[in-house]
Amino acid sequence: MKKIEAVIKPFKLEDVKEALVEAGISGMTVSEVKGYGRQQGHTELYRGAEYVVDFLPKIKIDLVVNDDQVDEIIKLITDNAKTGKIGDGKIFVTNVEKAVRIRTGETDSEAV
Amino acid sequence: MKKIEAVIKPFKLEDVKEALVEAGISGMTVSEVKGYGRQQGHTELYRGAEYVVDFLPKIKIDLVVNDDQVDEIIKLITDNAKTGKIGDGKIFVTNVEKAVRIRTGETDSEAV
Amino acid sequence: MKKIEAVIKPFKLEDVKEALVEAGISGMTVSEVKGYGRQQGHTELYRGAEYVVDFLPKIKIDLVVNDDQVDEIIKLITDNAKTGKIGDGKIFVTNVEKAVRIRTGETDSEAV
Amino acid sequence: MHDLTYVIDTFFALFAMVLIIFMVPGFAMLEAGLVRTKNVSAVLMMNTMIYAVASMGFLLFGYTLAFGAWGSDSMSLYAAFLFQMAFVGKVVNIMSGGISERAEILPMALFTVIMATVLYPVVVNWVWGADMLAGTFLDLSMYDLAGSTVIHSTGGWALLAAILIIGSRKGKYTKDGKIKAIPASNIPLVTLGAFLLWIGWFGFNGGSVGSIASKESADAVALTILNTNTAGLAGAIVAGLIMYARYRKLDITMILNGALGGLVAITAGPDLYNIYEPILIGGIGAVLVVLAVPFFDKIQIDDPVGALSVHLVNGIWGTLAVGLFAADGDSITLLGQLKGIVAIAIFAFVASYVVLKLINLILPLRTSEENEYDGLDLEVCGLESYPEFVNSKT
Amino acid sequence: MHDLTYVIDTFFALFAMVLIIFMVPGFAMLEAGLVRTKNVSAVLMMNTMIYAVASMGFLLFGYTLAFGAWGSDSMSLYAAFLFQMAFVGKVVNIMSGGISERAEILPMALFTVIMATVLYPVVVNWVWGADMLAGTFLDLSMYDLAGSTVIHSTGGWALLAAILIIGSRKGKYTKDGKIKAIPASNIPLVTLGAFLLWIGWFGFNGGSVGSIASKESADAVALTILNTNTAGLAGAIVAGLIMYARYRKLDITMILNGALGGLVAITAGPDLYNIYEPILIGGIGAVLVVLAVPFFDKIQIDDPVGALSVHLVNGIWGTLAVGLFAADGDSITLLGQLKGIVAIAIFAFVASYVVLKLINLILPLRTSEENEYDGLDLEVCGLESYPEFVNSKT
Amino acid sequence: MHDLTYVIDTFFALFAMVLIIFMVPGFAMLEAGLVRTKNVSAVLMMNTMIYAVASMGFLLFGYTLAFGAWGSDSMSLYAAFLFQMAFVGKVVNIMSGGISERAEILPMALFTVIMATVLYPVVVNWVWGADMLAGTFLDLSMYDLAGSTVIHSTGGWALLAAILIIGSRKGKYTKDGKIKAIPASNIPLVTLGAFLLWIGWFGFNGGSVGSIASKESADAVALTILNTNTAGLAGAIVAGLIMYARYRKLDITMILNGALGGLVAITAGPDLYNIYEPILIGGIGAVLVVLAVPFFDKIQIDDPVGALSVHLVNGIWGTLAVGLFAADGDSITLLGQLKGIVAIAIFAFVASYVVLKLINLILPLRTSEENEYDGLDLEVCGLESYPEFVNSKT
Ligand SMILES: Nc1ncnc2c1ncn2[C@@H]1O[C@H](COP(=O)(O)OP(=O)(O)O)[C@@H](O)[C@H]1O
Ligand SMILES: Nc1ncnc2c1ncn2[C@@H]1O[C@H](COP(=O)(O)OP(=O)(O)O)[C@@H](O)[C@H]1O
Ligand SMILES: Nc1ncnc2c1ncn2[C@@H]1O[C@H](COP(=O)(O)OP(=O)(O)O)[C@@H](O)[C@H]1O
Repeated sequence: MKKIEAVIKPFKLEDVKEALVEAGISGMTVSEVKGYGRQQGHTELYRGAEYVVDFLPKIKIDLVVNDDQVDEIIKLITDNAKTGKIGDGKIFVTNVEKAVRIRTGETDSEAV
Repeated sequence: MKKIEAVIKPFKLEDVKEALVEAGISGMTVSEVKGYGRQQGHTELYRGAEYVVDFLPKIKIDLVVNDDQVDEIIKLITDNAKTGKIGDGKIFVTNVEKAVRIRTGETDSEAV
Repeated sequence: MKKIEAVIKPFKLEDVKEALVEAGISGMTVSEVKGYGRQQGHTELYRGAEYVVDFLPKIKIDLVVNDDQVDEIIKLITDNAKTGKIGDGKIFVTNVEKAVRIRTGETDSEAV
Repeated sequence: MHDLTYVIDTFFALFAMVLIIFMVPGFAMLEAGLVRTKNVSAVLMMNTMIYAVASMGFLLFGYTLAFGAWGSDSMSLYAAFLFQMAFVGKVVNIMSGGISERAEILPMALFTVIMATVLYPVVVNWVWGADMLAGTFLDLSMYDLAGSTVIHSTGGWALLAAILIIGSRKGKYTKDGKIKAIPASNIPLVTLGAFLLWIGWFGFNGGSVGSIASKESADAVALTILNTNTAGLAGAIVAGLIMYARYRKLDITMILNGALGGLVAITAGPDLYNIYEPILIGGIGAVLVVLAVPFFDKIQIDDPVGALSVHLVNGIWGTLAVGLFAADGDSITLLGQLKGIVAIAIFAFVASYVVLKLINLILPLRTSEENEYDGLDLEVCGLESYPEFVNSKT
Repeated sequence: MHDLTYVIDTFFALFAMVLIIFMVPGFAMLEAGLVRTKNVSAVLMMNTMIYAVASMGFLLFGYTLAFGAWGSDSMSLYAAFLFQMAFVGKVVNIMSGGISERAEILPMALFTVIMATVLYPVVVNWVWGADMLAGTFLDLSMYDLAGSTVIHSTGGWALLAAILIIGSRKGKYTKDGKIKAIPASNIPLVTLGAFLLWIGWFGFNGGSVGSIASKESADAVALTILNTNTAGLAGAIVAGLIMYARYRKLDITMILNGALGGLVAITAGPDLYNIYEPILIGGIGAVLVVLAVPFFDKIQIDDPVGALSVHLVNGIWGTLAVGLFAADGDSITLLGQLKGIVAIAIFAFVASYVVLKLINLILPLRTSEENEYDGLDLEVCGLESYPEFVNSKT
Repeated sequence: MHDLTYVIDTFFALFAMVLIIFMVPGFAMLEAGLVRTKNVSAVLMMNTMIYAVASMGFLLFGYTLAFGAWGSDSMSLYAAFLFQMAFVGKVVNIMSGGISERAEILPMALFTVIMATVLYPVVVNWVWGADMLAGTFLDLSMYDLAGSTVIHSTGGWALLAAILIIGSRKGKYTKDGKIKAIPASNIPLVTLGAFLLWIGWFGFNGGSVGSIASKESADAVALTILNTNTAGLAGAIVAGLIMYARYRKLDITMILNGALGGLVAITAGPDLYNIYEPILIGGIGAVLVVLAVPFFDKIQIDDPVGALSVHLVNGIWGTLAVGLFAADGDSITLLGQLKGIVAIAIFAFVASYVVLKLINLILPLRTSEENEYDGLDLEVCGLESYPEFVNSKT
């Protein structure tokens, strides 16, 4: 099994989720993160002093899937999270050695 | 070394933590995440319009341990996080190639 | 490629970020986590009842880099996040099998 | 003796005015709590500037336009002015809340100026003031003590015009016509704001009696405040009962809206009713709010703070109620009330629509899609309202 | 002349009433800040409905029960009613705060109605009002200007009854009897609420003098407000000193509780003391609060907002203090005060206990364990109080 | 007749005093919103203790020092005292805000006591009170109705002394002299606080007229409140215009600071101007604030809440403005105003500096670097202000 970690723009979460659910994915875990990258942060102003906020809000999706689903999922995420503008984010894939469903004790591909 | 990632119900954190500490685990890192899964989100009501909140609050525990501890820890977490109801969460295990304690520079199993 | 996960003290984030950027790192993802470890939490007081807050605020940096950069980056983070006091945090390295830049579809080392 | 009544009425007008000024933070907190975190500072700024600009415009031009001349025999003319000035911003407040989260600030500031110095003073002149149309067939005999029509409906009609031009927030209605709830970001602020408004209303209505310095007027003021409060109580209770009956939920935002609806409804004639009638008037006000909020949503009129349901619908109802419950067949008639409602409706809606359309040509009322997504705080104020709290922009 | 004193006293009663109404958002903000985020909207809703339901019940029945008939010679009867009405909700407020985070709403709403229309009016009748028991051995001679006993202890006894029936919040006490602190979620709201209460107290106590329209009564009102404030000051300072001495911490929640304790303590006789005695009375009030909070925790009486310590304990102390500092050997005696305290204690506690037990049979007072864990906001109001802020439910 | 004016003036003084007390939560909310979340409770505690300690000190010693003796013919002496007492805390408030996020609490509490019982009473004695220096060349003829100099500059000079001793917050200025903005944590609180202050100002200035119980004084009070409000309006508008011209942003924090600057500026003579002059005076006040905030930052005087810009700079400007716009060549002259400004400046700054330096020897004013990083809430109060919200300490 593989873990797909996708860092995306927050307002794309809804689209990506819908697409994943339609594709039959039954679970995912999402967290709010801040991203630093080529996309420049915006300048804020506080009582006449300007300052740069260089960490931008992003959403990270963690998704564990069977090996054969990886490419399809990557395509799905890419298609639905893309705006074509800098800062669209990244997808990283790592290997998962074991998975357990806490409720039942099922393991591996039965667990996800 | 292995990294154990467990996604659990928030109100089980205290129990899981206690069990891990009793078992001699000296450290862990916890984050607040939102989970999408078989467990259905609840319906909220806002001024007469109902809507579904489908991401539920979960807690993710990251725990790096030596290879031989993995099974014991998985059991511990499973036992203490289980309610038997849908939404109890998952445990994923990945391989960690290197670990460093920042304070001392110690590496690998000495670092955790 | 490797993923470097560093858990550090929050007030060191700025220094670490600056050092990474100077070293040519073009991106990273940061999240707010809570850490349990050797560093003892503080005692809080609420209307005459004392209680221990044992999860301390930490920052987790996720950084995907090419294999040959790993050691340099670890050193950079270690140097800049170290205070020498308990609780400075950990660095973990895992293997990344694939990376994709969502905007362009570029993969692997071109993607980070 | 005359001196002391002058003193007491001046003091009382100042007291009432101070209560009304609590409505400035009242509206600000209510709206800041109802919008999403990314638009909170923009809303606060708008509320602050409305108070500043509208009051200043009223000082420089509006008051003279409305009342012909400065002056008052029965109390200090400064106190008389201050009391009237405290009303002005409210009209624009009612409107600005309903278009928040997507309206550009500059054109709205321009409209504020025009509203405070021309449109609203004309309405006041017509109904309460110098009455330029006296003797013509447009002369109005409507009884409207503290402005169910003059303030609340006028603001409501302007808001309706604005929403029609400006459209709904992105994401509020899906392509297939479903309504997506966009929840309030901070309920304690909403509650605080609603109660500051409620308290301000005692000054609003009580002060509108115009004098407290005789036995009769003291009774009239006390009755007015009692009835005002009762209508608010009834509004809260009825809204709660309906929500519970329909959803088994006691939705606090709807309960507060019900209370405010009751307060708007009583405003036209709190001095005319006995102490039980306000229960009916405020209760019906709450029914109307609870029906109107989903109704406006259904026809895709997107009003984030519920201002149309509270102020426009109940402004109309409250003015009608005077005709139903307190008609004396002579100066107060149902027809006279109706005529007033319609006349002001046409004037307020048409004038606002035209002015806003014209402004829209030079300065677009609607902000860019990007600004709307990022939130107006960054664009308009250059800052975040709660920078240290992690939040999820939606 | 008589007309003007009528006018002035009406105006003054309205002024005092408005100040007391600030206590509605005051209690609401205090309690919303003290509970966990997941129960904030439920608490706000409860505070709003208490004000609405209790006041409405007092208008329809309670006032007549308490005072026999509507009417007042010295001021507008509407103003006299409004001032009394402003008190009612407070009694229930005191109680509702202490059982928050675990009480079901409907049975509490029912109890509110009974409290506002029967229990509290009986107490008022007994001590301040028509005095149905005059001439019997139960006739009370207690001096209690603004309600240390009538309001604060009555609410406190009802709360004690409720906590005994309803139990403590899950997780508050561990199996081995240790206390787990459940911290307040929003300290600025707590502070805002406490100061709104403080300001409301000026109207509460000052207005209870009943008239300002003569030199003597003007002095009495001003002295009352001065002494009220001084007791609050002393309470804050003494609570701060004790916390610092014991923990080296100036815990703001305890300092504010100390101030409120001082304010409750002075309420029985602020017009009777010289300008220095309130320092002692308020200071002792704070000592009692600081001792009582951990004491109630120790005996596992779980009171999230500290209402027992503030209102019950100091209601008793304040009433006693009148007997200690202001006994005149004639109408005011220590024994008379004691008799009043005990009589009201028995009536308020027993009546509340019985009524709550009966309600509990039909509608269980305690919410389900699941609702308690998820927070009452979702169950009761159907929404979250701060939906955009990530938070950790505990 | 005399009795009734006594009654009315007592009532009015109590009304004004209550409005001023709203400034206690006003300052508390403003400052709690402006500092970072980790220092919020410490700031709230400081504001609460300042009110308690300063008022208590004034009751026990300060009032006698300032006015020679208790007593008043024209109103209840208790009301006269309360009105003066309401001012005291403000002086220290002004100062405490500017050194927040890094000052230790105990030495500041000590300074509060000295300020309230000695330094401020001396200034009051000098300018408004018993005037111990009458007849000497230090006798001041400055006109300062409600304290542009006596309150605002005095507090401002003390703050400047404190900042010079205590230094700036860690991280505010980088080694290479760049300014790092440290944003406000909660903008709705800032706005709420600013409006509570604004409303309090009506009592502050209006009450300072001293009487309302004659036709002339009723007019004077109403004019004073009108002009006070107008200066605030002008301040908000001008600050908004400048920010928009320079940055295309309508920064709400600066707009509110502009309004407060206008309010400080008008405070020396709101009863002396016609109804248009306050536009100029308040507007210039806002210009000064907008220039002063970056100026103090440039010279690395770190003032997290902008108190120097609002209170010190405009306290001076407001006092001068009386000399410019309302000099009568006789009792009010530009030179007399200048002399007053300089005399109080020297006294307030030097005395504060010396006292703070002495305190610093025993109890260091600056907290430890670790406490500053962790936030004062934990160290001082032992709790977190928003424990359930995840936040990023910076
Ligand atoms: N090397 C990296 N490791 C981890 N996360 C990264 C890395 N590079 C970029 N990111 C994440 O991806 C986001 C987008 O990257 P950015 O360079 O701004 O644009 P793009 O995705 O278009 O290349 C960043 O905000 C950050 O969260
Ligand atoms: N494939 C997955 N990848 C990552 N996280 C998952 C995945 N499936 C489920 N989760 C996480 O586990 C949580 C529980 O899953 P759910 O399907 O609701 O119940 P159960 O754990 O009983 O199967 C989800 O809320 C989500 O956070
Ligand atoms: N085994 C572990 N797995 C995951 N995270 C850990 C582990 N041990 C420690 N941590 C993280 O590292 C942080 C610092 O650890 P701690 O033991 O307090 O001090 P030190 O880093 O000096 O050894 C912890 O707060 C926790 O977030």
